[in-house]
Amino acid sequence: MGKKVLMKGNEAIGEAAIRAGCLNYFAYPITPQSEVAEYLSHRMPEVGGVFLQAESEVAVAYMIYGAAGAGARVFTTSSSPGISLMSEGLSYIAGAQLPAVFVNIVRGGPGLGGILPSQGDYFQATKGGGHGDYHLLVMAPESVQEAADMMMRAFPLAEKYRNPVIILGDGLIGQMMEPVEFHDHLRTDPVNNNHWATNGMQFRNSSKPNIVKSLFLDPDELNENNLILKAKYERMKKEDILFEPYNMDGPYQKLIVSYGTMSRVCKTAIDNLKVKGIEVGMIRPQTLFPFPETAVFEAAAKESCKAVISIELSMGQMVEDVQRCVQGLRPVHWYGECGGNVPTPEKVMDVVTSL
Amino acid sequence: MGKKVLMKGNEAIGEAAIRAGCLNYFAYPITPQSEVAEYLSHRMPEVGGVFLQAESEVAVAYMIYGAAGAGARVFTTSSSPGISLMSEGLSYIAGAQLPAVFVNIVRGGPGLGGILPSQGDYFQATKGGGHGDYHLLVMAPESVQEAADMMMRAFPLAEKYRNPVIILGDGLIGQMMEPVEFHDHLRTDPVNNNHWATNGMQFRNSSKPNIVKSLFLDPDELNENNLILKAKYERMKKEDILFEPYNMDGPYQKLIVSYGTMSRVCKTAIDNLKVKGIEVGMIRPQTLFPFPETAVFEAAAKESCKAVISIELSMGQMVEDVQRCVQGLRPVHWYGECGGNVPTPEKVMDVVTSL
Amino acid sequence: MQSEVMFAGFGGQGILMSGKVLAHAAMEEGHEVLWMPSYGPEMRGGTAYCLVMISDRLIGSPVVRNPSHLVAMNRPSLEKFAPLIKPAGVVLINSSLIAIDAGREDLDVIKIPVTAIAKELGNVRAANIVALGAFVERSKIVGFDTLRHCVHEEFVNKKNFLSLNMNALEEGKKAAEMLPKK
Amino acid sequence: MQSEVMFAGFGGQGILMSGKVLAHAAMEEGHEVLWMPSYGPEMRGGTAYCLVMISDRLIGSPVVRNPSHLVAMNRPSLEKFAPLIKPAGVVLINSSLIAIDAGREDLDVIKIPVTAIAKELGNVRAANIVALGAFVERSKIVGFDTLRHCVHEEFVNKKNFLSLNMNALEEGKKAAEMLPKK
Amino acid sequence: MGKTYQKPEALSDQHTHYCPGCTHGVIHRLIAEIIDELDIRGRCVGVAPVGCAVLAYNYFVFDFQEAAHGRAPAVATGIKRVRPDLFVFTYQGDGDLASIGMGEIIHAANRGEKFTSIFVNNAIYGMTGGQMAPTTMPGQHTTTSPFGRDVEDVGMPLKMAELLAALQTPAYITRQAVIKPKYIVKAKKAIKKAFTYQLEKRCFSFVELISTCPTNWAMTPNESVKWAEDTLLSYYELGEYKTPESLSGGANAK
Amino acid sequence: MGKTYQKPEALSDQHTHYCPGCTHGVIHRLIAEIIDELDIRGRCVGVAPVGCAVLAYNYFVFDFQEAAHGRAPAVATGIKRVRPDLFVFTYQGDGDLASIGMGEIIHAANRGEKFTSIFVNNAIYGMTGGQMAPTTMPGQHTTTSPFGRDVEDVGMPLKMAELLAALQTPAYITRQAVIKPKYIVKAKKAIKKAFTYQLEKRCFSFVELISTCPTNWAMTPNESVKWAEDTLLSYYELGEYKTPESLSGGANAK
Amino acid sequence: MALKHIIDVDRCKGCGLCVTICPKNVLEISDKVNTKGYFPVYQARAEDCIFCTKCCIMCPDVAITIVEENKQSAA
Amino acid sequence: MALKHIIDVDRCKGCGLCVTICPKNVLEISDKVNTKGYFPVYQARAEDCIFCTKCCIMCPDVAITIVEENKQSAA
Ligand SMILES: Cc1ncc(C[n+]2csc(CCOP(=O)(O)OP(=O)(O)O)c2C)c(N)n1
Ligand SMILES: Cc1ncc(C[n+]2csc(CCOP(=O)(O)OP(=O)(O)O)c2C)c(N)n1
Ligand code: SF4
Ligand code: SF4
Ligand code: SF4
Ligand code: SF4
Ligand code: SF4
Ligand code: SF4
Ligand SMILES: [Mg+2]
Ligand SMILES: [Mg+2]
Repeated sequence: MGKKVLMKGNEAIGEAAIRAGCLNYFAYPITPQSEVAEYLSHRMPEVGGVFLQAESEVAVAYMIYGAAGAGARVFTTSSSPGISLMSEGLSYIAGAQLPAVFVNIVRGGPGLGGILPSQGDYFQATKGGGHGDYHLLVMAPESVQEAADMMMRAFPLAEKYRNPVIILGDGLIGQMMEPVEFHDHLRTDPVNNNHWATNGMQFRNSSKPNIVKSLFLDPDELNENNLILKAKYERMKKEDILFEPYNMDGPYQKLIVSYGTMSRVCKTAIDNLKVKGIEVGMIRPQTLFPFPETAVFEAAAKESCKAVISIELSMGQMVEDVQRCVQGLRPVHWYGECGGNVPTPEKVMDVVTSL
Repeated sequence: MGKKVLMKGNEAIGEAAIRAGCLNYFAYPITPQSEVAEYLSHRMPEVGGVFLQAESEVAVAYMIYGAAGAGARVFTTSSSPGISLMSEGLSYIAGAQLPAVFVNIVRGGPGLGGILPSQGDYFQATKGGGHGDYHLLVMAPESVQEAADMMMRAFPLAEKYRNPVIILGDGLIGQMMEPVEFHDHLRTDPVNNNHWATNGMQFRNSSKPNIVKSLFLDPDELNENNLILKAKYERMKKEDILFEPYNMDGPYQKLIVSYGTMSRVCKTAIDNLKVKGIEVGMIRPQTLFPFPETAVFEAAAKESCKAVISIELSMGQMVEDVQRCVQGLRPVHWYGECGGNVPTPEKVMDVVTSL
Repeated sequence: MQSEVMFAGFGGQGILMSGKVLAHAAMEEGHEVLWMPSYGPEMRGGTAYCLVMISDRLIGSPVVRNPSHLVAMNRPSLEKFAPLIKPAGVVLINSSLIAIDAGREDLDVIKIPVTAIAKELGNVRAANIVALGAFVERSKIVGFDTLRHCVHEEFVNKKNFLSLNMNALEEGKKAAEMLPKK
Repeated sequence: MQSEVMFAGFGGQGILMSGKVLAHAAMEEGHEVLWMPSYGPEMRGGTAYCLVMISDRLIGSPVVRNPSHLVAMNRPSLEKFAPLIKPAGVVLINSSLIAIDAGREDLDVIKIPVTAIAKELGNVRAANIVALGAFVERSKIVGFDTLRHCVHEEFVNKKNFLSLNMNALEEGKKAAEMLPKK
Repeated sequence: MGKTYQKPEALSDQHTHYCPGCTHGVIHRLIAEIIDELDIRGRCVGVAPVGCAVLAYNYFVFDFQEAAHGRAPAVATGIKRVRPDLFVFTYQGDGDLASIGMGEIIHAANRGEKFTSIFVNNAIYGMTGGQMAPTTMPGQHTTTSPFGRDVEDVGMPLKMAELLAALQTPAYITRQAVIKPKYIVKAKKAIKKAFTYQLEKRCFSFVELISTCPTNWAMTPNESVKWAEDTLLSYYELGEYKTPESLSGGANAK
Repeated sequence: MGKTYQKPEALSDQHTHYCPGCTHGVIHRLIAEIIDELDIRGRCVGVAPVGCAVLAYNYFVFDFQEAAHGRAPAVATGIKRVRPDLFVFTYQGDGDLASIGMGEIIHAANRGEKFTSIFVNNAIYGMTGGQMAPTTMPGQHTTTSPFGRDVEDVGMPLKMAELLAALQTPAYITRQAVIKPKYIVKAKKAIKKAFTYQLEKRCFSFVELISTCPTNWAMTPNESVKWAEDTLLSYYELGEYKTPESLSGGANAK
Repeated sequence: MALKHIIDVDRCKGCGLCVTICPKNVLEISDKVNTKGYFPVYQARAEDCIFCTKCCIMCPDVAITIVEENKQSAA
Repeated sequence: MALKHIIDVDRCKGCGLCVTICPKNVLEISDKVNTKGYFPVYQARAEDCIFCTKCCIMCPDVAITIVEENKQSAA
C-alpha cells in the first residue's frame, strides 16, 4: 500500500482501475460520476491507456463488449439512467460471458429523478435489468477506500467468472473526498482469453477462430449456455460472498441489514444506541449479488434477535431479499427514504427503537 | 362477445387493443412478435388510427411517452432485447406517471439468445428493468383468448393507476392460433387527463400549463413522487391481483406455482396425475406484479401440502417470490428449462412426483 | 380425445395454410383447436412445419412430442417427423418429391403425388390443398363438407385461386379414395 | 471527538478548494477526514458549499444536520446555514459582501472583510484562502503550520498563484488575531 | 424613433437558473415572442431536453414535456402523431441532439415529422460541467479533452445543419446565431419561418443556433460572444441549408 | 483465355442459411477473397450484425464477434481502440445500420474510427420477414407498408453514403452493387480499397452494397436482380462519395 | 408618447452583454449587489438612450423593457 | 493446361443467377433434386464454356469453381 491521499470517490475509482491493470475506459458523462471520465481523460494518456468519450451509454455498453471480447481489461462508469440504457448490452455481455467492470453511481429515480444519493437501483443491479437469465456480480462500497479496494477486486472477479461485475455507489461515495491508500499495481494481464477472445488468430498461434456471441438458435445449446451461467452464479454464492458484521457479538435485539452510504449512518446510530445501552446488530452486505443469505438467516436466528429491518435509500428493494432469507423466522421490517435525503443517525435510532 | 375466430396470438393482441379503444401504436420489428405490427399496419389505417414503425426500441419508448403524455391511449409490442432497450423509457414513463401498455413476447436470453418461448424476463418485468423505485403492473396470459382479454383489461388499469402495464407472453402465445372471441369495443376515451396531459391549454380551457416530467431536483419533491408511486403499488396489491387456482379443492400434497405457457403444460400434468390418484394443486398468477402473495402463502399453508414448486421457463426467477411468500413454511423447489424447449407434461409429472 | 396433425415441408409449400384450414374446420365443428407454426430464421431455406391440435376439451400443453398424424411434403420432413408419430397414425407422403418410405410398419402410410396432381391442375402451389383433401379423406378427422366450406372461406377473397383450390381438394379426396382401405 | 466545518458561498468563490485544503491539513495531522461538496446543476448561479468532517475515529454518517462551524462567503449562505450551527461554533462572515448578522448569540461570530483583503492583495479570488486563514486561526481546528504546508502543496504547481495565496493565508490569520478573543 | 419592448406572455415570470450571460435565455425569449405573435400558446407543447435547458418547462406558459437525454424528437413524434393539431417543438443542446440523440433527430427529420427542433449549439456539455461535445472545436479545452479536442483521435466537429440537409425528405434547415442583436434578429426570423412551416404542415423544420456557455468556456459573457463570433461562426457557417422548396438533397444531391 | 476460380481460404466450408439467390453470399465471398489477397486473416476480426447475416461468423475462418442489432460500429470501436493492430470490419444490413444503428455509424464515422463498415442495402428487413426498412423505395410493398411506402407519412428512403459523406472527418465512402458480375467486380475493388485505407490507418471506410432479397421482395432471384438494377440503382447512384483525399465536406461543403 | 427604459434590477444577472452592445454607451454595471447577489446594470447615461431596444434584444434574462410612459403611469 | 468447370451440386441452391449471366448460355437448372432439396444447375452445353468465371463471380454460394485440369487429376 502507498501513502494516504485525499481523493474524491470518483477519482479514486478511476485510479484504482488503473492500478488494477485496466487501461481501457469508455464512458458518457452523467452526474454524479462525470469526474471519473474527467480524471481519466488525462490519466489514461499518461499511462498509455485508452480513454474514449462515447456518443451514448448504449454505445458504451457495446464498446465494452467489443473491447472485452477482444481480450482487453475494460471498464465504464455511469449513473442510473445511463445504466438503464446499457441493459441490453449488459445482457449481451453476460450472455457472451465477457469479463468487464461497470460502476453505477446511483442517483434518485425513476426517470430523470434527481442527482442525490439513492439506492433505488438495487433491483436493477441484483435481479438483472436486462432480459434473460443472468446475474451481475454486485458490490457496494461504503467509503472511498472501499470503493478503491472493490475496484481492484472487481477485475479479477470479472475474469474469474467471465462475467460482468458492477459496483453500486451513490453521489456521496462518488463526490466525497476521503483519505485513500492504493494497493500496489496488479501487473497481470487478462488470463486464458486465448481460449475465447477475438484477439487475432495469428497472435495466439491458432487456426481456429474464436467467436464472441450470445446467439444460440438451437434450444439445447441455449439451455446449455444458461446452465453454464447458472453454475457460475452458484459458484459465486459459494466463493465470493462478502459482508461485514457490525456489533454482532452482543445480545442484539434488533438486526439491521444495510449497505453502502446507508450503512455508515446505521453504524453511527448503532454506536449511539450502544452508549444508551441498546444493542443493535448489523449485517452489511458488501456483495449484493451474491447476497449473504446464510449470514442474514443466521443473524436473524440468533436467540436475542426479535426483529430484522432492512434500511435502504429506496422504497423497499433489498427488503425482499432479506424476507426471503429470514424465511419467516422473525418479522422483517423496512425503513427507507428516497429522493436524496439521507436519513440522519437520529432518525435511524428512532426507527430502530420503535420497532 | 362476438363470434369465435381463429387467430394468431400476435394478431389477437393487435385487434384487442383496437377494441379497447387504443388507436395508437408505435413499434419496431422483432421476432417473435412482428405480426402485431404487420397486422396493425393495415388495421390502424382502417380504423383511422396511428401506426408508426419507429427507428428503434429506444425511440419507441419515447414515442409512447410523448403520445401518452399528450393524453392519448397508446401501446407497443416488442420482445426481450427490445424491452431492455426500453428500460430507461419505462422508468421515465413510470416516473412521469403515464398510462401506457407494453407487450413483451419473451424470447430466450440473455443477449441475442434465441427466439423460442421463454419466461426469462420475469425479473426484468416484475422487479423493474430500469433504474429507480417503480413497478410495472405485469400480466401473463396462457392462451390467445386470455391474451386478448388481458389487453382489454390492460388499458383501463394503466389509466386507473397512471402507470405502465406490461403483458408477458412468449413465442407460443404470440405465434399460435386459437379460437378467440372479442369483447365489445370499449368506446371510452382516456379520462381525467386534462389534469395532467399536455393536450394543449386551449383544448381544456385552461390557462395553467400541464407539465409531463420525472425530474424532481428537490429531494423532498422526489421523495414525495416516490411515495405517490409506492401508494399506487400498494393499492394494486389490494385491488388488482389476479390468479387462477387449479385443482385446489382436493387434498393436494404438492403445490405448483406456474404461469403462462408453462402453466398449460402443468395443467395437463396435473390432470394426468389426478387420473393416477395423485393430487397436485396449482396457483397460476395472472398478475406477476402484484404477485398473489397471500394466495400462495395460504395455498402452501394448507395442511395436506408438503412441498411447493415453482415451475418456470427460466433458471429460477419467480421462485424467489414464491420463497418470499411461503416464508419458510414448506420447502420451496424449482424446476425449469431455458432456451426454448418447453418441458412436456410427462417431464413435469416426473419432477413433481419425485419431490 | 385429442389428436395432433403435423404438416411439414419447405417454406413456400403452403404448409402453414393447410394446417390453418384444418384447424378452422375443426373449430367450426365445435372442437377446441390450437395451431402452432415453426417460426423465425430457421425458416430460411429449411423445413417449415405447423402442428394442429384438435380436442374435445380445453387444450393444455401446446407441446407435443408425438403427434397423431403427419402430412410430409418433402423428404427432410418425413425423415424428421415420421419416427415420432403415434402408432396407427395417418402419414401422408408427397410421393412426387419423396422417393423413400416412412420406415415404420405401424402407421397408416398413404403415398400421394400431390405435387404432380397440383401441376396437372395448373398450379403447383395447390399441392398443399391436394394433400389436405387426401389426408382428411383418409383420417376423417373432420367432416369433408366442413373442410370444403373452410377452403372456400380461405380463398373466397383470392378469386383467381378459388376454383383451383376447390378442385385440388376434390382431387386429393379422390386420390385417397382410390387407395386400399387399411 | 468530531467536528464539522461548512464552507459556503457563490460558485466560483473557491469554496470547495478551501474546504479541501482544510481536510488535507487535518489528514496530515492524523485525523480521519471527509469532504463532501454540493454538486450538480443547482450550482448554476446558486449557492455552493462543502462540508469538512474531522474526527478522531472512523467517520460514520456523512450526513450532518448541525455542523460545528461555518465559513459564510455570501449572504444567502449565511442565511441558510447560520441557524444550523452548533452552539459555540465559529462562524466567519465575509463582511465585504454580507451586511447582516448571524442572528444568534450563542456563536463565536467573526466578521472579516475577506474579499476586500484579497482585493488589496491583488486578486479577489484569494478571498477563500484569507477566510481559511482567519477561520483556522480562530478555531484552531488544525495547526497553522500544517495549514501553511497544505496551502503550499495546493498551489505549488500553479506558480502564479502561490505567493498570492500564501500571503492571503497570513493576512487572514492576522485579521483574526486582531479580533478580541472570545 | 424608438420602440417599445416587453416580456412576451408565453414566458413565465420565473427567473431562470441559467448562468449570467448564457444565451439560452435569449432563445427562450425569441421562442416565446414568436408563439405570442403566432397566437398558438393554447395549442403549443414544448419538449425539453436533458441539458442546461432541462428546466425550460418552468420558464414558459404552455404545456411542456420533459424528455430523456437525446430523445426529444421521439417524444415530439409521439405527441404530433397522435395530436397533429398541436404545435410541437423540441429544444435541445448539442450533447442531447448531436451525441446521444443522433438517431432520433435524423429519423424524425427523415420521416418528415411535422414539428420543429431548436438546436442550441454551444460546443460543450453545459449541464454536466463542461465535457466535450460532438460540436466542440478542434483544440478546444474541456473537462474531457484537457489537452484540447484532438481531431486525429475523435474527428472533426459535427455540422448538424449540413448533415440533416443531406437527407432527401423536404425540410427547412437553417443555422443562425444568438450572440449579438444583429444575429438575434435574423435568428428570430428563421425560427418564425420554421414554426410557420410546421403550422402549414409542410415539413420538419430545424433551427441550429450558435450559442455561448461562459461558465464552461471559462470566459466572461462578453469574451464568450467574441470567441463564438471569431471561432464558431467561421466553422459553423450561418445560412439556410435547406428549404422545402429546394430540390431534394440540396447541395448534396448527386 | 479462361481463368481459374476457387473458394477463398477465409471462407469456411459451411453451407450458408441464405435463401437461394441472396446476394449476402456474394458479399461474403468478396470479403473472404480480399482478406486472402491482403493476407490478414490472422489478425482479422469481423463484427456480425443482427439481420440475415447474424450467423456470418459461421461462414468465415477468422475471429468474429456477434454484435447487438445496430451496435456493430460501437463493438468495432471497442475492438479497434484496444487493439489497433487488429483488422476490423462490420457487416450490417439496412435495418441494422440505417435504422436502429444510425447513431453508432454516424459517430464512428465522424470520429474517424479506423475500421471498415460493409453496408448491405437490400431495401428491406430480411431476417424478420420483410418489414419496411429506412431504405425501402417509395411505393414498395412490405409487411409493414402493405399499401406501399408512403413518403408523405414516413419520408424518402435514406441515402446512407450521401449522409456519411456530409461529415467533415476524412473518410472513404462509396456505393456499389453486387447484383451482376460487372458490378461485383467493381464492388470488390471498392472493398479492397476500403480495407487498404484501414490497413494504412488512414480513415474510416464505408462500402454500401446494393443487394437483393428475393424472399421478401417476393421475386425470383433473376427478377430481383432486374428490379434492383431498374429501381434501386436509379435512386441509389453508384460511385465514390468521399475519399480521404477529397476536401472535407465533399459535395456538401458550403 | 415618450418611451421609458426600465431595468428590473432583480432579474438582471450583471452579465454585461447589454453594456457592450449599447450603441450609445448608456449602460454600466452597478456596484450594489441585488437580492440574488449579482451586480446589476443601470442606465449611467439615460439621457443618451435612443430606445433602440438592442439591449432588450440582447438580454438573456428579459431584465429590460421599454414601455410608453403613459402606460406605466399607473404602476 | 486445360481448365475444368466444377459445380458442387450440394452447395448449389438452384437460384438460376448463373444461368442468366452466362454469356455462352452454358448452364441450365436440373430436374433432379439435390440432398438439400434444391434443383441444382448443371452445364447443359459444357463444350461452349469459355471459362470466363462470370458464373463463379455471380454465384452467392460458391458452388462453382474452375481449376486447372491436371491439378484436379488426383481427385
Ligand atoms: C441517459 C443520460 N445520459 C447522460 C445524462 C447526463 N447529462 C445531462 S445533460 C448532458 C449534456 C448536456 O449538454 P448539452 O446537450 O450540450 O446541453 P447544454 O447543457 O450545453 O445546454 C448530459 C450528458 C443524462 N441525464 N441521461
Ligand atoms: C434490439 C433488437 N431489435 C429488433 C431485433 C429484430 N431484428 C432482427 S434482424 C432485424 C432487421 C434485419 O434487417 P436488416 O438489418 O436490413 O438485415 P437483412 O436481414 O435485411 O440482411 C430486426 C429488426 C433484434 N434482434 N434486436
Ligand atoms: S453552464 Fe453554460 S449553457 Fe449552462 S446555463 Fe451556464 S452558461 Fe448556460
Ligand atoms: S430473407 Fe432476404 S436477405 Fe435474408 S437470406 Fe433470404 S433473401 Fe437473403
Ligand atoms: S435602448 Fe438602445 S440606446 Fe438605450 S440603453 Fe438600450 S441599447 Fe442603449
Ligand atoms: S444583458 Fe440583461 S442580465 Fe445582462 S447585464 Fe444587461 S440587463 Fe443585466
Ligand atoms: S465460366 Fe463463363 S461461359 Fe463457362 S459456364 Fe461460367 S459463365 Fe458460362
Ligand atoms: S448461382 Fe450458384 S447457387 Fe445459383 S444456380 Fe448457379 S451455381 Fe447454383
Ligand atoms: Mg451544449
Ligand atoms: Mg436489409
